[in-house]
Amino acid sequence: MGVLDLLGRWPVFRQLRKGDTTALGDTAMSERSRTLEPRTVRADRVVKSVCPYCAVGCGQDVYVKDGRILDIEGDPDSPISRGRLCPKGAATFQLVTGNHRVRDVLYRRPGGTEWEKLPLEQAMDMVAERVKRTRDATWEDTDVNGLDVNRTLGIAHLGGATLDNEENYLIKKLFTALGIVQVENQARI
Amino acid sequence: MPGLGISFGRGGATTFQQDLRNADCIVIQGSNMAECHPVGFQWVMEAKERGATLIHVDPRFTRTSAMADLHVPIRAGSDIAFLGGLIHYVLEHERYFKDYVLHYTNAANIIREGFQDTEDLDGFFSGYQSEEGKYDIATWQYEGVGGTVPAGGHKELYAEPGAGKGGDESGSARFEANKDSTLQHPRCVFQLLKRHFRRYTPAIVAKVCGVPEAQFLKVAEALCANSGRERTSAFCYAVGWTQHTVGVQYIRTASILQLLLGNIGRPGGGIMALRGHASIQGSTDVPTLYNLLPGYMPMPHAKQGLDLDQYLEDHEASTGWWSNLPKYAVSLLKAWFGDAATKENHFLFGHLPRLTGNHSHMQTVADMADGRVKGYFVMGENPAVGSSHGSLQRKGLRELDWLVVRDFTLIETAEFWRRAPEIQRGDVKTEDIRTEVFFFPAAAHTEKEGTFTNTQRLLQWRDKAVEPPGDARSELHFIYHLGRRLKALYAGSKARKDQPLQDVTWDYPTRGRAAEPSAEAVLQEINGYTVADRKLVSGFSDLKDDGSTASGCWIYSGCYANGVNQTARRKPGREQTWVAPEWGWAWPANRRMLYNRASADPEGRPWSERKKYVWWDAEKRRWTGEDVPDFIADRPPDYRPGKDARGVDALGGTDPFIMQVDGKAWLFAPSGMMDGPLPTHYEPPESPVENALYGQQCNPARLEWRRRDVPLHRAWADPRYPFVFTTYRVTEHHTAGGMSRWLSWLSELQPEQFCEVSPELAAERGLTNGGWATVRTARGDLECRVLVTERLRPLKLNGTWVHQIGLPYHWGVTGRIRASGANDLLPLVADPNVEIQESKAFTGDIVAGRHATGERSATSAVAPALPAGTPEARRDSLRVSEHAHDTQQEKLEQER
Amino acid sequence: MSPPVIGNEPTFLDKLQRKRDGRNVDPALGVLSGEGAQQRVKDPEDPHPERRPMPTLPSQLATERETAPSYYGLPAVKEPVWIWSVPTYLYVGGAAGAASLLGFMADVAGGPELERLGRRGRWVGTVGDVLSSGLLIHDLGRPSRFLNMLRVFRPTSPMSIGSWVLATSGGLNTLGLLLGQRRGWPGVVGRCATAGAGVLGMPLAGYTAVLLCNSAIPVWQATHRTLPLFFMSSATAAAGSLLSLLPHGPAEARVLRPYRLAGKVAELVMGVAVERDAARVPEVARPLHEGFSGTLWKTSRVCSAAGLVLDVLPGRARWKQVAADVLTTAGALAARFAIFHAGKASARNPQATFQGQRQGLGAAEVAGNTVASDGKPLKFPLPVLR
Amino acid sequence: MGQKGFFTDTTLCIGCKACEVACKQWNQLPDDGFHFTGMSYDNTGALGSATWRHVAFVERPVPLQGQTTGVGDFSWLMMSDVCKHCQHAGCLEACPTGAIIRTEFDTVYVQPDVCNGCGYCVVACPFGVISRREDDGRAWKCTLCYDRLGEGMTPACAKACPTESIVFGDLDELHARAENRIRALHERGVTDAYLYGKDAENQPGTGGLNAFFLLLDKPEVYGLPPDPVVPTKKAGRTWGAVALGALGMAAVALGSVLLGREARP
Repeated sequence: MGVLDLLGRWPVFRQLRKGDTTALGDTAMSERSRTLEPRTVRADRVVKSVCPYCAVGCGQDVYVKDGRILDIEGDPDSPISRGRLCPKGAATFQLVTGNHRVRDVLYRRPGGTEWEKLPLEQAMDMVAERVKRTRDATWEDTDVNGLDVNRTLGIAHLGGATLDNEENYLIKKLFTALGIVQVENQARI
Repeated sequence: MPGLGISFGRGGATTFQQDLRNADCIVIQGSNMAECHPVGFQWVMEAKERGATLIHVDPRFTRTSAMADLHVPIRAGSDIAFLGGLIHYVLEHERYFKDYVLHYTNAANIIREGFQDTEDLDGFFSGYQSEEGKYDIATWQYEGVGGTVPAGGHKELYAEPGAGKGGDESGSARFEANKDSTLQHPRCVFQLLKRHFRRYTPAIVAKVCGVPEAQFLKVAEALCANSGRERTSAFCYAVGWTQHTVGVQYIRTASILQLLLGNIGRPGGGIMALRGHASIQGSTDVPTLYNLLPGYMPMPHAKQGLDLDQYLEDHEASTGWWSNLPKYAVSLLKAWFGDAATKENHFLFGHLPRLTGNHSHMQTVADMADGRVKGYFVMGENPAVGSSHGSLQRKGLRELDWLVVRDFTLIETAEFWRRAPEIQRGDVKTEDIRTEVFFFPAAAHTEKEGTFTNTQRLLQWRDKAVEPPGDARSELHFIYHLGRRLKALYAGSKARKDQPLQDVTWDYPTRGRAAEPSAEAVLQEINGYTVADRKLVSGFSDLKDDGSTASGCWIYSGCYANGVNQTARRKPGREQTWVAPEWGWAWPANRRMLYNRASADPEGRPWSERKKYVWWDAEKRRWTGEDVPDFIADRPPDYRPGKDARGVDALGGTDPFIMQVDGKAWLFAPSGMMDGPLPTHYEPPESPVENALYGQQCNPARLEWRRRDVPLHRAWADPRYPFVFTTYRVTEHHTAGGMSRWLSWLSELQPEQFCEVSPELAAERGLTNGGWATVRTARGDLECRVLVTERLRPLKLNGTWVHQIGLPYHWGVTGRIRASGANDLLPLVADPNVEIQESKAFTGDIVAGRHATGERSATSAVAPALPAGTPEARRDSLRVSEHAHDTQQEKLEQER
Repeated sequence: MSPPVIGNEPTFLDKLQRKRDGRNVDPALGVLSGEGAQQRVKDPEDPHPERRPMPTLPSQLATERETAPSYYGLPAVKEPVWIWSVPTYLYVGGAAGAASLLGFMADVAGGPELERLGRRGRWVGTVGDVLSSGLLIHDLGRPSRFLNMLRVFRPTSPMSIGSWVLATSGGLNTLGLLLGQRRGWPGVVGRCATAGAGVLGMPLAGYTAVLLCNSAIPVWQATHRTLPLFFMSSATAAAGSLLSLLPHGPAEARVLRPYRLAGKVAELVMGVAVERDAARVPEVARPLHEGFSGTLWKTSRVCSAAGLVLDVLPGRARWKQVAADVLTTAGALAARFAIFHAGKASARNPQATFQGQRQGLGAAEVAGNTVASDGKPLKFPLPVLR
Repeated sequence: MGQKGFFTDTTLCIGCKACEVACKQWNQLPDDGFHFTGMSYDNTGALGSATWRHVAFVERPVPLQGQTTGVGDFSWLMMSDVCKHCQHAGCLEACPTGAIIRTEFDTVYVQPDVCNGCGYCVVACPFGVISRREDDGRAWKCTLCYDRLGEGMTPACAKACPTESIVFGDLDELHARAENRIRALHERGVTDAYLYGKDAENQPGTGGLNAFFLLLDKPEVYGLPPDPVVPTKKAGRTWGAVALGALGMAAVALGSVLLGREARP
């Protein structure tokens, strides 16, 4: 590492050496620029996904590095979207990595004015307990005309249409088994 | 999608997006495709570049209109008149595709003598029961066919008693007996159609829709010129058609038109239903809908002595594909109740809860507001912003004992108890709200695996990329572990009511520290398997009605054929044909275009070389072509069923619509529709004008919740609410905003709630561009920014000028960018077939300046009094016995 | 009396999002390493607080379509981001350059009597150069990287040339000051340095004008032939006045008076020339007449004129001389600020860009093209398209 | 490597802003604040340090050729604007630090590790593209995804564009494509269509743009200059004036000194 090396890194010196009178091109290039590469080349894996917004069903490539997302962009293989995305699809990275995402289960007690944090397991137990209590209290074996109905109208469900088919299937299956009939979805809205 | 279901047999888009490129003319109506489905719109642009004519019919000049060759501004809520006008034009000028209509539709069928049309009854069909606001459909049936002709689409499967095979004993011949192939019989469908739309002339279109005759004729001509043997036209629609009190009939009208033009089941043709959410099609296929079981089987209704046999008897069709219902129903019960379900115990059919009417979310919210619902699960949904009459939604939430919200972040529905307009105004105090609220953070689509079903019925598997943060979990995790807990809680119970829960199969393998259930295992159950060896079946044709097979959703059967996750197939599009059959998996049986048998003529030859798609290979004696034939693969075109042929055997070689009992597409719907066998123009419940066609103003079968907290304006010409409003989305946001208003990259693009008004209205009301305005209805008010633009123009209707105001509905009171929600302005009214809200046409007022004093909210809606001497405006004509609705209302008031 | 705005009090979520950097990515979930990820966002508040909704109907601007089309009246070029230190530098650098030159001339041709003037010129030059560098570094977005100014030599960039000139001039002046009085070879070196600095004083006084003119700012670009002359004459006047303000003897006064007066006269003349140059297109000249920059420009003209008049008025009172020189200095300083702010105003006005180019001030001035990039004649207003 | 560029065909632009977001996403740029502008659907306003693609929305009271609409004489033009990567780039030639360079793809790239925020490029750009972010201190603009090009990837905006309004590629191929497109449009009766900045003949002031456009109305309507010129084209004359001024200055200085000596009493 001599003075010459140091000088060699000085673009003016490079200019003199190369006879570059304008310094508009690569003589003025920094080491960083010379070795620049897209962050996707550092990805551990590329996961095939589908855009969660509208129903066009655009393919997405999710680039993952060390369990974190590097980039999400259109999947050129998709015969539907051919790698293209709309602004929402293009913003998916922010949707899934944004700091708007809540990490804790929150609980608001009756009449409460603030959220409280709850451990997940406890919250699940509490919900199960409430389902049971409400179901038992509002169960109808028969309706007003004496016809068998086997149900509760005390509990209802409304699901978004960004849920997976598998999720919808289990929701319908469990709630039907519980006698909950008011199972509804964005599809009706 | 009963509009499509009733007409063609399946409730899904008849075609796929890539096929739009083959169209010679594309009509986009009830959709703003370029804005709401920009990436799908590439196929429209490609068609345009290939020379197709692009027509956009819409109240506003949108980004779709900007690309169109022809943009036709129309009054929101008048599309049936417009489409009816096109039908009239096609019939009047004999532009229909005669061979297609004759062979593939029920045009030749003769309808019972007692049938009376809206032309006869001034807006009603025969059979209207004024007390219930419903139709008795007996007179709508085919002549000479006993009982009801069941529709292939879904809802109707239960709606009419006796619609199943119980109603009729004879085979397929019954449909052939009473036909007039000359189409001349005065009661044949074709003639009825002609008569029904007789008055839908260009002049009427101009009067009702505000579309000048010349423009209308341009559309009609373009459409006719681009339909036939050599050419095809496609329609694209979205919620601009469905969110009306006559929404299903909008789609029916388009279906009739497309059938007359011979555009269904052919490349470049069809009706493309554009869904707004990643898996909205999936949410109806594997329904989280109250009235359906997976695969469009009906939920059982409470009925004396209802058991599995009776259920099957009621719903099984004697002919057509639905004759397979027992196989699918039994397989479902086996999938759900496993070994406990045996032939002896009727496969535990009795475990299913029963319906006793409307249990849709519309009814639920009303019940909730009345304190009848105690617990509510909201998963990935934001009713406080996205559903109509937001203040009533929040009132409902306040009356709950407990609420579970699962989402990425604290959306309005989770924060209703402290961040709602009525709380800000001080009408309601947070401390007084007793609802217990659980918020569970949800995993994103990158943090879980599973399938979405897109708008073209295509299932696409997503792999999991990363772990969800913190306590965020998938819905699959939540529901599985909730079920596990409940099973444990009820484990010792001997009560009959707890039996179903004890019997339901709930053993999915889990993975990882979070014990995430395997979505693949669930998908395998949906696909179906043989009970004995748990071998995955290869499709629904493997399913049996003896309990030897199980399948969670028969139409998805085949998605895991050969033990391979077909939905995860990712063969690049460029390495396949343009149909790309090896990308994902489409229901049914990986067919990309439905009813594609109709792309060939009755003899099985392509209608033309240019529009070749699926045809009969006489040598191999099989149907073949670009796609999986949507037909019995080896049934020759000349096959004619025997007189007593039953089930699928009853489908002839020229019956492309295999789900239908008669194998034909329905121009006229003898059953399945709650509001008429033919579409009829009715005004929205709130309209600027009187119905120009009939004495009956509104859909007589519409669903309306007559409550004090759901005030409606006058039926027409309400002087307090003179303007027509329509709500919609913009490209930069997603529905109720839960997935866009928190993202800065999207929020900066459309940062504030705005309305769009014409320069004329701006001048009239003193609105300035970029300034503030307050929009009012009797349900609430909303402040927003004003965009003054020529993209909206007043329309001349029957001599009067009508102003339309556009209102995107993405904003709410939480998020990075905030406003009160536009859906707070909507009334609670709905289509009778599908209970979808009316949000595309209602009336209201607009004034310059910021928010009013806030005197109105759900709890105390006070509309200004009507000026004295305002003439009466009735939604229902005097033909309806007067007291029917009023007593109902009184009863409701008393209950309150 | 503002109506209640819904949802303004901070919530749990707002607190969560307080650390807003415009990307809002949770580092545990996503990696921020894109090209723009290093763009620092210190202020979570809005970067454009001045942005207000446009009150006109979007297409109403179309009534101006035929005469003065624009995109919602938005600027076509970016406004200079420079701050006060740049126009100040324009003055300081100019004065320093002219002073160096005068000092050098005094050294060369002045004889022993003017030795003090020579030294003073060097001093003013040196201080001016140092001050100039400070002012320029102060304006940099990344002051710590000021050395990058000498990273390359780019003859296409007046700022690159200027940086080298300023650096060399500063160095030479300093060397001259340090060594100028020595004997032997250091003295020779010092005197050579002085000579060099003196010669560089000329480009130093003038290149700043090139720097401004070599831009897309309409009023600067339009005056590209006259502004350097104006700056250089103004520098002469400024240096003369400044040196006159410092205590000096009669010998120096005899030099300074003609020097000063020549500068003052030339400055006034060139000021008129600049105005005339800009006035070829009224929209371009507008900021020299209107608004803050117009007022500054007028003030500078008045000051300069008054400085000259007072200077040539008979009488030898010291106060009169001081007043004249102060006025000239103020005029020169105001002129720099006027030109600077005129540039800002000019950048904000899209019509300055558009009409300037349509009326021949664009590429046509050098390329001789007669049609615009849309293939239509340059001459404006255009016949309606179609 | 070859010359790379963008051809932005505004007749295909649906104004979806996918390019804006795809750019922000790939480059991970901050938002620009949440402001309603009232300028049609354009709430971005202009290109800036954190907005490297900007979609302009022009509502104009003139019908579009080939389009019939019921809203009267009206059309809505959309255009995705971007750094032009000029053949003679004002910013590049003005940059004193060598932070801005011309790359092997013939694009113009700002090296963020070199830029010291002198702000000269900001005034040197005839299109008002490059700008300095005050709280960052450096100048920023479209890089034409210099990082992606090295790996043969398409720039984010062009990849996302749903309707191929933005096409990325080799300049000569883009030129051919653009010429064909113009011909097709003219045949279809859209005679207003023209290419903006395709080459030096079209735009002598810049020597042509690597990111050029197909437009339907005057450039001014989109906020583009009609006859832009890279400032250095006029620098010769300006330096000439400096030389003249230097002569004058020297003469005045020398003259005064001599005069002062002469006038010695």
